[in-house]
Amino acid sequence: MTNYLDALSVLLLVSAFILMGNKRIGSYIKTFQFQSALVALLTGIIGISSFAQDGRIDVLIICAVVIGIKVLFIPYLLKKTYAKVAYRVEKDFFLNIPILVLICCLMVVFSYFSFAETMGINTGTINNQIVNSFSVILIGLLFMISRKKAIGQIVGFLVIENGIFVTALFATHGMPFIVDMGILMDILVAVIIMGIMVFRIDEKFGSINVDNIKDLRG
Amino acid sequence: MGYVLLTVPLLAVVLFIVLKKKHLQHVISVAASVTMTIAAGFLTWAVLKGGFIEYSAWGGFFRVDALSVIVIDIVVIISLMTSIFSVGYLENEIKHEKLTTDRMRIYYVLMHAFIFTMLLALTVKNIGIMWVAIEATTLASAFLVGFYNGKEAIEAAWKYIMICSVGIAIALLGIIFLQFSSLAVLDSSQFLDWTAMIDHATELQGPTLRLAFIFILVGFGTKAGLAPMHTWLPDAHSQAPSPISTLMSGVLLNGSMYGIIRIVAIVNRSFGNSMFVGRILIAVGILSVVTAAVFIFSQKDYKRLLAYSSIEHMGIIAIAIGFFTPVSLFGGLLHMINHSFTKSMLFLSTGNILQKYNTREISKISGLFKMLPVTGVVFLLGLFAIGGTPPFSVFASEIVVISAIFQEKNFLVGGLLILLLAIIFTGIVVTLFKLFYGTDIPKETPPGELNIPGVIVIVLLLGIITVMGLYIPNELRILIDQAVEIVIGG
Amino acid sequence: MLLVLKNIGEQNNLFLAAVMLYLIAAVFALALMKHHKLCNLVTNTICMAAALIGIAAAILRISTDTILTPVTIFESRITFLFLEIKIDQLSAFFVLCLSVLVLCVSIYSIGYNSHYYQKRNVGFFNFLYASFIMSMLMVIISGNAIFFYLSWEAMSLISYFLVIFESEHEENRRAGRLYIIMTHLGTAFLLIGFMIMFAYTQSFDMFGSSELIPEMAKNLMFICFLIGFGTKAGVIPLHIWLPYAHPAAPSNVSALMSGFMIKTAIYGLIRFVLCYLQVQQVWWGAVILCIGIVSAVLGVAYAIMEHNIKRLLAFHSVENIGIILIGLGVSFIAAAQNNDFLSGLALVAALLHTFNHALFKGGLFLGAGSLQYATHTKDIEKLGGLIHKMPVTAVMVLCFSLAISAIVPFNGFISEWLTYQALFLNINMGMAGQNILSILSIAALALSGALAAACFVKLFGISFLGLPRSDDAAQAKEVPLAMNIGMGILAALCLIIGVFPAVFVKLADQVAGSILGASVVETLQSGFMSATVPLAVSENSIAPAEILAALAVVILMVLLTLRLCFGKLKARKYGTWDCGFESINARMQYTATGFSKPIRIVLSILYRPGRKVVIEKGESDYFPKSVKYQVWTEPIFEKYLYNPVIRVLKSGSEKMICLVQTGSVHVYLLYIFISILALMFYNRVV
Amino acid sequence: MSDMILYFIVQTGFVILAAPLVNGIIKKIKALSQKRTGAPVLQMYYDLFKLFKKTSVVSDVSSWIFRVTPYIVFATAVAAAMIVPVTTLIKPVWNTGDVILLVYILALGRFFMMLAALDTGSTFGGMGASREAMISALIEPSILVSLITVGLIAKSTAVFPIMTFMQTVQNPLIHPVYLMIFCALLIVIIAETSRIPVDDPSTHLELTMVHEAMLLEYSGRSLALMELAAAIKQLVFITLLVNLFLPHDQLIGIHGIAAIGISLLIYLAKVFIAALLIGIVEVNTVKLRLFSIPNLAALSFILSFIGFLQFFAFGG
Repeated sequence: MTNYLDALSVLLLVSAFILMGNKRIGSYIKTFQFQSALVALLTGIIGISSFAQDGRIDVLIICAVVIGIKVLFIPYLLKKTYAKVAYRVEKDFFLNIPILVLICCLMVVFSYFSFAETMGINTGTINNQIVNSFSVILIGLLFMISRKKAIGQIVGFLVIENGIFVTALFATHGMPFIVDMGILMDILVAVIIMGIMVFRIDEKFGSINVDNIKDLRG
Repeated sequence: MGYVLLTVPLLAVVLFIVLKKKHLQHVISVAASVTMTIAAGFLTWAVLKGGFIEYSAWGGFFRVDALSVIVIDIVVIISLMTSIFSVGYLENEIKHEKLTTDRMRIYYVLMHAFIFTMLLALTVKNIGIMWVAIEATTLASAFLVGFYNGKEAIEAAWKYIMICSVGIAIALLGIIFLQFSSLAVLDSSQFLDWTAMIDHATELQGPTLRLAFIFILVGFGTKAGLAPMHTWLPDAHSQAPSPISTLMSGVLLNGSMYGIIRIVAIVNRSFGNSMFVGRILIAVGILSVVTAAVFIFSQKDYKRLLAYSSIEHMGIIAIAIGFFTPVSLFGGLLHMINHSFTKSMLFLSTGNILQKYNTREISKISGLFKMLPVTGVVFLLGLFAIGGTPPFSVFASEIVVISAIFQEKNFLVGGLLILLLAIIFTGIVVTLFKLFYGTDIPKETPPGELNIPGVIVIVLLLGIITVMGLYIPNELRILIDQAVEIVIGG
Repeated sequence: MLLVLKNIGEQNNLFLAAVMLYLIAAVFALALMKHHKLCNLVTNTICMAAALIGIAAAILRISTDTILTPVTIFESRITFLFLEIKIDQLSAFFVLCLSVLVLCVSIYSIGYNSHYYQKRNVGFFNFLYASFIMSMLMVIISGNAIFFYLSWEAMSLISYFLVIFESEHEENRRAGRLYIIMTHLGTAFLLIGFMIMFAYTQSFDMFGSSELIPEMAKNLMFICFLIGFGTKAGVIPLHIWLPYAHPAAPSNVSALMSGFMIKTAIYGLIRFVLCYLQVQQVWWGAVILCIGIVSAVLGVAYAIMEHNIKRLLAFHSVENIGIILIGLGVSFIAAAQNNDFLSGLALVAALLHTFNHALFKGGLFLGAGSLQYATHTKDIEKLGGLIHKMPVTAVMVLCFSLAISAIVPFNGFISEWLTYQALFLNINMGMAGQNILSILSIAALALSGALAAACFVKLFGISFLGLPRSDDAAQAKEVPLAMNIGMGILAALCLIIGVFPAVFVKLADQVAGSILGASVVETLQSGFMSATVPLAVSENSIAPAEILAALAVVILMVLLTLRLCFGKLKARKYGTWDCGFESINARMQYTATGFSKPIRIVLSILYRPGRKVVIEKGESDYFPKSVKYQVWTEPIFEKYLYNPVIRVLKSGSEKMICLVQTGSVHVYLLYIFISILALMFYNRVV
Repeated sequence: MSDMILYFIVQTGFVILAAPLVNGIIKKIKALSQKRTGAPVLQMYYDLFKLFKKTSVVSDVSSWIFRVTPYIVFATAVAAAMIVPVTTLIKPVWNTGDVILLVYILALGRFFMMLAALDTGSTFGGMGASREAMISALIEPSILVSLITVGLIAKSTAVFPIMTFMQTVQNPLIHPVYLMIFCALLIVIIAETSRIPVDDPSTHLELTMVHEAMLLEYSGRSLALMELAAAIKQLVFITLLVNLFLPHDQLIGIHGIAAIGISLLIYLAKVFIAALLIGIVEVNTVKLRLFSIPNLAALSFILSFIGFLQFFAFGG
């Protein structure tokens, strides 16, 4: 089973790279959907295994919720939002793509560097998985930093969340049920609020380019 | 009693949504806060007697001990003050058509939701749920920050929610590592239960624990406004309505600090010393104080200035925790209390000033003593207090913290801190003292206080901080000592 | 009866009673806010009572030398915050100094404050006044470093409010800001000093021993104390707040500030450096000596250029602090060389001068207050001829002027003479640096004395003599009786100390003896220095009383002989000679600016004077409509030391803020990102 | 006791009576060196006598200060005379003599003189006072430094012990310390007694006068007192100079009244020499600009300071 997990974690990482390589907001959302699907798959596998071991179904429930929220609802919400706001095609990133991808590679290296020696993590096989998922988190953060548009940042945030969720799965095979549910709820609400914010920004500033709003300085 | 504490704000939220009459809403808000205060009083009393309270229901998620009760008391008292203040404040806003009645409803709903989430975070013993609650505070307050819907308000709100969500996410990562470090020790029923973790601290996996601490520090530090994660704080505090700024600096920051303290307790217990944690915390703390010291000098907006001063004091608390001696922790907790009261007083006063002058720019304001006799005096004394002048309470706790630092013979940090504090005081004097004097007062607005309940509240707070500068009641002393014992361990 | 009093005195109750009385006075002031006259009367009466109690307690305390056990006022449950008082003879001496001054100033205030009635909030003013005195008293009697620090800060805070009491003038506000900033910065250094002390001894007991503290730390502490107390004392170059703050405050308050508040710094230096640290190094004393020299000379040099009477007096405070520091410096040097006798002698000189300065400087500020009260101006160029309008005030101001110029037979001379003697003794073979320093201080003392005389000739001559230079001066009336009584007591004390110094020298000697173990006076009586110098530093070496008698005798004999030989004096009143011009008028008189011109030119290197002449042409060049002559001097310390620092700070902060707080959310996220990476890196490498 | 009375009589009487003579001598010497016969040596006595009888005119602007000043100035001068003994053979029981006191008691007189000058509201008075203030401030340090240096050698600041000590020094003026101090004090005396090159007592030109400007408003008895006081002060300083640096009492073998008489005669001779010296200086120099007086004062201070250093170099 672990090799499944390894494969999935690598796929996640790849999806993160793809995301970083994207240029259009539409494709951000698609890539994110794909990544969430991978996360759901991962959850499903772990859920089945845990069900097979000791009839716990909570992970499965969580898997269902993940599919509901992350794979279906949030992308739908984002699509709607970005359809509503006026959107002009323009350069959406500070550094150009190749450099960003290069930096992402460095991030992966860095997370290897920082986890390789860490006692307790490199015991057993979870090492790679943690490293990958942690790299996903870093890449997500980098994505937020590198993208000018509001929606891009939301997507980046969601990628971070994915990464963390996956890390949780790899590291601990699921947090306590209520905690997981709470986390998912929080993400849902957060995204809704951010969506509303995007509307407000659009109506106040005439674009969703976050780089333009720098009135509050000093 | 604990359930009352949690249910009352929820109930209030529901009532706000149901009942639409304006005056009723004021009544509900104040009544709810009063009930909470009473409940908190009972809790405190129980804790003083029994050491801690734990309810078995729902997997016994509810647990309150001295440490959390201190913060809870801060929260409820300040929310009481705020809700009393809000009555007059909102009335004025409505009078000047800055606000409609149903916007006011939203305000109250969000405010009490915020208080609820904060209390939840303080009363649970599962760190995961605590995390959920703290994230929820961000969500609840996001719209409050952007409440006035102006360009700048929206900007502030966006930065607030973005930065805090990311930060909090990092904290979640830390919590995952925390659980990971305890996998081998605890069974699934007590995962993330910090009581259990404290008990088995020594058996946890050290390296993972260190990672966990790093991430949690970054995460909760973001919400606690520690440099360099503080960046959202000045914007949010300056843009939010003054009562909300009060809640944020008096409640939110302490809540996050509470989270950090819990984790630090576990980590240090596990390592048996405070080397690793201490160094990081002290560095971050000093960095925060430096940031404040540098930025206060060239502030043009008095609410931003107060926000920076909040950063400074959070930094001091962080340093106090970093040294992790009984004295320093006592000082840190005392400082937490004193700072929240003083800062709330100041932010509430800015509410009055803002409503009088309709500007946040220092250069546009003068003759405060003439325009707002009471608020002016309170604000000036408050500035002295926050600058660490006796006989106000911030002075006392700062002295304790500094002495604790020197007790460890850490002259560099101590001397630096003292000088930085002096510089910050200078900055406050240079920038803010222009407000008070001068005779060229705006014609269109006649002198006189607008917000009578608000004035009563700030005077009350002034009394509290003045007394606490020279004397604290025995109960409080015992409570803080208990809390210190909890953190350091018997 | 006396025994009972003694017991009370030993129980500290008298001191506590004084504190309480001041507190009560403050409360009454607030309570009676509505009725100005009553409020003023009650508050000041209570203050007087408190002052009398203080005097009694202090004298009892000085006469009985047993260290009192500390008394806790009340239990604050905050760690390290012990509100306890402890009084030894040193504290008692300063309490005496304070109480005497307060007594006179309070009497004075009864009359002086009357010009605030119905104009200002007299209740609030008296509240501040009483609590200010209380805070100063607590500074002196505080029993541990933290309580000392607390009272010290409270003192600064309250005095700030007094400085800005007349806040409608921008310059007063500026003065207040400058004052609070400087004093707070200074206090920060004090705190560092206290904390170093705490770090090694684990206690804030400033009466304890400092053996546990290593040498290096002691030096550090000394520097901190020097900066901290120096700021409050207003030594050059930390003096810039002083000439602004003292004029800004109401005159009775400036009398207290200049008369006593800056002396708390002297108390601090003696208490912490001499008593606690027990001077370790000779260079400590040398540094203080140098600072003293500079302050003494520059202070008076700047004073001469001032025509605002209160600024002038403020600069003289700098000078006198310098003289006190010269005494202290010698005392420290001697202490470091274990020369107890010389150390005691110098300390006596310093203490006595502290006391004297409190008397005459307090009196002078009160006099300035009277002038302002009568003429509503602080500018002496607008005064003149007041000796005819305000004869009593004139006499007293003359007394104070003679006293501060260290002229026989007034008290200023006594303490300066002792200082001279100390310096004289401080010169001995084989210590070149020390000797040259001492002879330079002698020169500095002489110079400052002469310049002070010049300055006060100017002050008295221009403002009281000649013809009135403005209508205000012409219409001036003698001030109320209370004010004159207040000043009268001070003037009388100045003369008494000047004529019968022995008593007060003994008083100061008791204190010095209690600190250094070696009493001076005994050795003096027994012609101690017959080995070194055949002089006895007591009333039988210079005998002011006899000198006064001699002067009187001579004058009488002259009168007598002239009367007998040449008949009675025939005098005819006539106008001043006006070179045949029709009549001399006020515009023809010498002005203060003119009077100080020679010195301005001689010391122009120091003043960097500038001048502007604006001539408005009339129909003929020989009859211009108006000629305006303006002259100013440059405040070098502000211009070349402080302003640059402030500018750098401000611009630096603005640069930083634009660099860091850019307003772009991406940058903010980047900070989080970087801090994560950094922390993980740290975690990896540690 | 008798000693004490004798001391009083000799000091006060002798100095008061001899003081005008010195002025006369100096004037005469100047006159002679300018090929004039000049006024008789006793001229000043006549002047004083006349002035004492004259009615004095008092400005109506002035106050009591103007009237008391002459007496105070005179009294301080006499007090100074009592401090500086003309001969060391009479031991004063009354040991108040102290160089510091000497300086500060003269300061009292000067203080009132300057006040009186300002009192009449006349421009000359103010001018004189301000110049006097400057000059006194400039020379005060060098007086004290030089006197205290001598005091250091004598291990005392009191004048009488110093003088008695000086008796034991074999002709001091070849000793570098004393030489320096002597020159310094000479300049000081010229300044203090307001003589050329610092001030010109014989002119009433407002550009130049300092001391006279302050006396301008005085007349009759007051003027006489002022003049006499000035003369006394001058003699006191001369006494200080000659008795310190040309000690003679050690030459007299015998004791008692006769010895005192001899010593006084020698003393007079020395005063005459000093007057001669001053007269020659006056004739051969011109009055300095007011603002080059500081250089002179600086010179005097430097001399005294060098003297001080010499004292340590030569080990006293």
